[in-house]
Amino acid sequence: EGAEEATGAPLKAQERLQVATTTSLYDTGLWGYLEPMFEEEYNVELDVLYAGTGKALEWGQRGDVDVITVHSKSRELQFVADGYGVERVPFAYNYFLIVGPEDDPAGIKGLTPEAAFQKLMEDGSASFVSRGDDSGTHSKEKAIWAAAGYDYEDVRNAGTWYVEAGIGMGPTLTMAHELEAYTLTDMGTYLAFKSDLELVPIVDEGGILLNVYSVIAISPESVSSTNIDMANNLIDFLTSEEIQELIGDYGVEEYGMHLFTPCAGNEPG
Amino acid sequence: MTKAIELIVSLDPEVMQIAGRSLALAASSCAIATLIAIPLGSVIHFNSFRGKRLLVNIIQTLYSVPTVVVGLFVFVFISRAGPLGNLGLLFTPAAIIIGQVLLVLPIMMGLTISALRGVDVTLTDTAISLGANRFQTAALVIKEARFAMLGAVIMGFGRAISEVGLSLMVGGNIRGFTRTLTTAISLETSKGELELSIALGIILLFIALVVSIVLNRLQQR
Amino acid sequence: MTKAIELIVSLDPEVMQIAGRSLALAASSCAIATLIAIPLGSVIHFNSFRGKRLLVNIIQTLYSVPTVVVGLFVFVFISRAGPLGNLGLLFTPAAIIIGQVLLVLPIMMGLTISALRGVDVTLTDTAISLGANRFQTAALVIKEARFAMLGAVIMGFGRAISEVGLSLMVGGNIRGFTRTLTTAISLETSKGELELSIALGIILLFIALVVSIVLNRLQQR
Amino acid sequence: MSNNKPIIETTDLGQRLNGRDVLRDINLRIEQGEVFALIGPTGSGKTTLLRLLDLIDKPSQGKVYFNGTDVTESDRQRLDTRRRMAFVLQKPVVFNASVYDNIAYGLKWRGVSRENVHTRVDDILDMIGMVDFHKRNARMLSGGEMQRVAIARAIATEPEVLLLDEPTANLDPVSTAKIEELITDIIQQYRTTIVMATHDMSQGQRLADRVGMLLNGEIVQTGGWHEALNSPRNREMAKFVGIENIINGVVVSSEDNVVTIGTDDSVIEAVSDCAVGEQIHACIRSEEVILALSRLSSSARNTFTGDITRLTFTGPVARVEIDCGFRLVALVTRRSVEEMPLEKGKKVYASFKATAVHVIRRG
Amino acid sequence: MSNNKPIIETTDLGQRLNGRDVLRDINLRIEQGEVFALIGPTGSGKTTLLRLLDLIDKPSQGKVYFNGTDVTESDRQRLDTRRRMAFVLQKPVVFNASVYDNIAYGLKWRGVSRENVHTRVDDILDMIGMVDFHKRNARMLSGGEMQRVAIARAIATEPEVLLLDEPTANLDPVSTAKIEELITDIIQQYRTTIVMATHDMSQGQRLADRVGMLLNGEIVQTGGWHEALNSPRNREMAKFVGIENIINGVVVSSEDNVVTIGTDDSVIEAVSDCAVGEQIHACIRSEEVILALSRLSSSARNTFTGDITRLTFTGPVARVEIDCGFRLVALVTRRSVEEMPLEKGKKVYASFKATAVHVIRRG
Ligand SMILES: Nc1ncnc2c1ncn2[C@@H]1O[C@H](COP(=O)(O)OP(=O)(O)OP(=O)(O)O)[C@@H](O)[C@H]1O
Ligand SMILES: Nc1ncnc2c1ncn2[C@@H]1O[C@H](COP(=O)(O)OP(=O)(O)OP(=O)(O)O)[C@@H](O)[C@H]1O
Ligand SMILES: [Mg+2]
Ligand SMILES: [Mg+2]
Repeated sequence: EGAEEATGAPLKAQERLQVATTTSLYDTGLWGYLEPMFEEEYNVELDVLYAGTGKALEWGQRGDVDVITVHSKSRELQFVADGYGVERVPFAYNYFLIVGPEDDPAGIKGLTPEAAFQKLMEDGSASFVSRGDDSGTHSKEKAIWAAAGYDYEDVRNAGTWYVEAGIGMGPTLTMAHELEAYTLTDMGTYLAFKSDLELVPIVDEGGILLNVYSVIAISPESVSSTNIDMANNLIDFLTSEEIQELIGDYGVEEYGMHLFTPCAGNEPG
Repeated sequence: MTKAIELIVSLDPEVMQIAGRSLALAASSCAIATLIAIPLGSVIHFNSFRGKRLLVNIIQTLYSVPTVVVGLFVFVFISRAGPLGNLGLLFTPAAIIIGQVLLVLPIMMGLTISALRGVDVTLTDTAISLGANRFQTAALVIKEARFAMLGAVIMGFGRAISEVGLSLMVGGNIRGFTRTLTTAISLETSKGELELSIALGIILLFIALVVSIVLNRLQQR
Repeated sequence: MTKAIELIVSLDPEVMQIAGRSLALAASSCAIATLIAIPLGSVIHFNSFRGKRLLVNIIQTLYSVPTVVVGLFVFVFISRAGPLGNLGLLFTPAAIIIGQVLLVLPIMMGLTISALRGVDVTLTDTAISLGANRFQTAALVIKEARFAMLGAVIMGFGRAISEVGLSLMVGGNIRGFTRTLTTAISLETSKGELELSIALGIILLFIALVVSIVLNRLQQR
Repeated sequence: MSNNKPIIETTDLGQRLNGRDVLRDINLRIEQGEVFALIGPTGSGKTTLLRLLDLIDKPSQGKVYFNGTDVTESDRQRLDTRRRMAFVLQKPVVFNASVYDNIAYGLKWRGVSRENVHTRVDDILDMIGMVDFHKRNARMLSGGEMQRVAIARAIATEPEVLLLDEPTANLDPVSTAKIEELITDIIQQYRTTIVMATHDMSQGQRLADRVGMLLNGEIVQTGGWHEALNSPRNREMAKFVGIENIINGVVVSSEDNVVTIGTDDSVIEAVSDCAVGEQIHACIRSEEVILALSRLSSSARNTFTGDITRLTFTGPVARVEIDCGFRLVALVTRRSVEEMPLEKGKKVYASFKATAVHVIRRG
Repeated sequence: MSNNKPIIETTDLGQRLNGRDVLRDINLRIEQGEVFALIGPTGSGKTTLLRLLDLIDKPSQGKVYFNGTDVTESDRQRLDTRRRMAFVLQKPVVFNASVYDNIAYGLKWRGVSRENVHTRVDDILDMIGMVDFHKRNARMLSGGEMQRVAIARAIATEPEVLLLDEPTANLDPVSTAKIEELITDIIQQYRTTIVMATHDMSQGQRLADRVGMLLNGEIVQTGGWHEALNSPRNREMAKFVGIENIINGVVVSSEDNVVTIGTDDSVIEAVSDCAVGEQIHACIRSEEVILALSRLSSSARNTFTGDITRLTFTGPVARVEIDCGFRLVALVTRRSVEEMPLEKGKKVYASFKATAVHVIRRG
């Protein structure tokens, strides 16, 4: 097998690698930027598939993709623990933020995320739009509710102010804009939609808002057909110094700020 | 399958509510679209005018309009910044109905025209000779084409109850308010909950089957 | 609008490629479905058997099947873990065609049956009396119902080219490989690029209009 | 109230269909209460004309007047006028509904009350002898039954003008007789004006007062039946009205309107104002030809001798073909055939009067 | 090769449609080369029977044999057999295609080569006089033109058996004559077997050798025309075959097969084997009734006197209604009417022979 790879059998069809990525990462355009570089470097056809974290994990589990990049730490750890993934390799991070109408009707500006949520809950008048789709962002929101001391079921049924949509980040932001509500968003999507929205960052500080993107190769022990070698190449690629630098600078031109902080294989914070 | 049966047997109240909402929305849209499409389709069929052929082409073209595009179109009108923004329709069931009507209308008009064209012209002549006015003639011809007309209505209903992009965009898939079977399916799928999705799909098809049987019964009377 | 015109005029190669792929996929699916639906629909129409009415009901029920459900169904079969997993069909254009054929088939069968039912039975009798076998009779009757049959084909094409849930699910919207106009629209919409989405939608409708006109011309000959 | 306007009048009516002139210059006057028959060969335009009279199609030229009012254009007027008429189409289609509903439609469309519809339909069903059929789906009837329903449906509306296109073409003799009786009753009871296209010349004679003959989209002749049958204007009409003996010839002499016509090898005397040298057709109805076994001394100026080549019977009459240089057909009673007796190959004397010859100029 | 099997035979054929027994116990034998006419009132089942013979429908009971082979069931055999026949349906529908293509279909379906189709269709178009029509869309033809296309389409395939359902119902007399000629040619040229349903009794007599009479789905009589016309089995058939004088009575005496029949107020002598006391109908064809102005001394045993109540003419014959206690109709020539002369209200002597009376038992 190894010999065959070395000689690079000319008749062999173009090698493909399938990577599943979370939507928020994809929508920033980062993958579109990196894809040709990787393809050129490794002479491979990279198929980038985007989906919610849950679906990306499902694909990985079934062997439909070779490698996944997601942002939901606890589920990732579970995935690796269950033997589906080889290892969780963080490669970049940024922060979630709570956005809302400029006049901040609930008066949560300057609070910690947990305190902000407590106020929203007690107040019960200012609307909050939740992704409600078990995505990485939604997981984070639930984590904040938990940290704020609430049972999530109580929050869900707290009243009409808590709008549980079941849609992507972009549409959620649009909905928050239309309903003049707060929502929790990742940085990339917010920046992409910002120009169409009358939403401003309200709470953007607090350790709990940390959003880590990691890459996981699918374990060949779980899926025998998986292209583990090329998956490892992708992990090497993402954590290489050169690419890490590019990730760090990505988006400066378009949004005037850094979208990601590279963290080359180490858990930040 | 077992999950679907479980869900149906257990009559999970949330699922039942969603299913009921899907049915109600699609049935309303389909009914409204029928009320518009049949007269309009008849007017087009029974009159000859310049550009009729092109008009039919355009109607048939609109069979291809993606739900998202209809969604966008409606969104632009009813969003806060849009001309109808102050009606507060966005993210309500009404918005879904508006979108579905627009989506289904060309399909039902096109199928109405097809159905009417299938009816022997002598029949139309006979009705006219017996003193039927335009409206009465159209009513008779539609009755004669009842199988195809029923097909058109079922097609309209099917398109309405099965669409998702539109409901997501203008309905927002809000739990307990605008969540339908298809938006729920899409949500569960994005979560990777494939069994649950399939279960919801089966419930949807079950509703469609009942609707189809009921409509067929009605038609046969 | 201006953006769409710009895109079309500038012949942006990526957009052109996506449009071409959409057209090719939908046309292939529609052609395959036609080749299956017409014979099958004819067989159902021209034979009387127990359960025929129910079968027609079921076919009409399948008008309501959401694209996501078809997508799930196909996915379960062709995903690595599924029975056809080792064919490596998932996330390829072939997967999209399979799904679209399944989606469109009941619609085209149902409309074929409607169209055939619209034809005067005396015509069938006349063909039989002149020595036509089943196949020849069906061919003649289909020819007599050509307008409605054309409607069925255009409807099938429209459904195939406008669907998105299925292409997303089994095609994966991979840039340069399985991205179609509708998946691109859905992506751009989720990115907030509404103008671009609408521009792509207009391109899609333009394709559909051309297809509708061409098919109508063919039918009139 | 006096009404001296014709109930239907057309002026220069023409119809062009798919680039073909199907009707041209139709000027017709149908008087109130008249029964008018339209005859003419297949494709001559009878159906097209009836459709124009019923205001189903719009003419490409000319006008239709109803009771003196121009009703050619206004849609409102066309509908109102049409509701005062009824038209039984040539190929009756019945609606996919019960026989009862089929007959009730026209009444319902006129806003007749439910009870009145009921009584009226029941009456009609009784009249056409189809009471037992009222619940049956009309699509499952036999050809003749459908035809009866079509007629019933039309007369149910008690029209002022009844347009009939081959009303009994699909009916057996008994049903035909019944329908004719029905039509006669309607004529007498309601003084309904009737315009009918028919191929059945004897039916036309039984029912109609006046006849119009269509040929290639033009009316070539209108008038009474006697004139139509005995003095057709041209060869085609002559054949059409059943003149079996049409002989080509030239006028060789003429005196006091009695002309001598030279044919291939015989001479025929006739009454006509044609001049010497004119090319003509001599038409003799077969019933005007008398047969005898010996030379008759009668007033018949034309006598020919020949052998019987064919002998066929239809009911009480026998048709005898004789070869006397040219082919001559005679219609005699079955009884005379038996009494003389006549048989194939037998030599006979055939004679007809000079006044029995109708002369048509050849164009 | 000798072939003494009938070309078509049916045994106990029955058809049930939508819960109604439309045909019952049909046992027919049609010999090779025979021309067989089916007559019967509207709704008697003629069309249904022809559909079974052409193997379009499957019977609910009984069997159809073609050249001795049971072809009732096997689909393959039904198709093959059907391809050796042709059927002109009662209401011809033409395909939405050119006249040429309409006629070509049957040939194409049999796999005839393109050139052969071409020559054959051209021949047929010529035969039916529609050469100029070949490119026209058949849907736009007149009723009669369509009928001609339908017939052309059927005979184009040179069938061994030709089934005709009212083939000339929509045609004018000239076209009818042409079609009949065509059919006669076919019979003579190809010895084609023909089964035709017709309402036109005289057409039946012109073309058919044998006749079968259907009544309420049953064959009540088969045989020659003379028998059919003169000795119908029951009152309905008698009316149907055009016997205008049907008089109710009772046999009051009987001697050597000569019976005396008492009617309301007269006595009729007839030849019959009915016994004294039997309730009967006395049927006298109107052409058997002789009229005179004074009492005739002839062999006619029955003479009645009465006033003429109605006098109508149809071509060469006159129909005279006389009231002589009962209503008696006589058919005489137009010439005798003119010579005697007869007119309404005049008193006449009507007589008919005892042998002219056909006696039917009342059920
Ligand atoms: N599908 C059907 N269902 C029920 N009854 C039917 C059906 N088809 C025909 N009939 C009935 O069967 C009887 C015979 O019909 P058929 O058409 O054979 O008559 P026919 O002798 O051809 O009459 P016509 O001279 O009027 O054409 C009619 O009374 C008709 O109403
Ligand atoms: N829509 C049409 N387009 C072209 N030609 C037509 C159309 N309709 C009728 N015709 C032609 O016009 C002529 C007259 O047709 P019409 O039906 O009036 O004849 P008709 O006298 O009623 O004949 P028939 O006795 O056969 O019923 C025919 O030659 C026919 O082919
Ligand atoms: Mg006509
Ligand atoms: Mg019949």
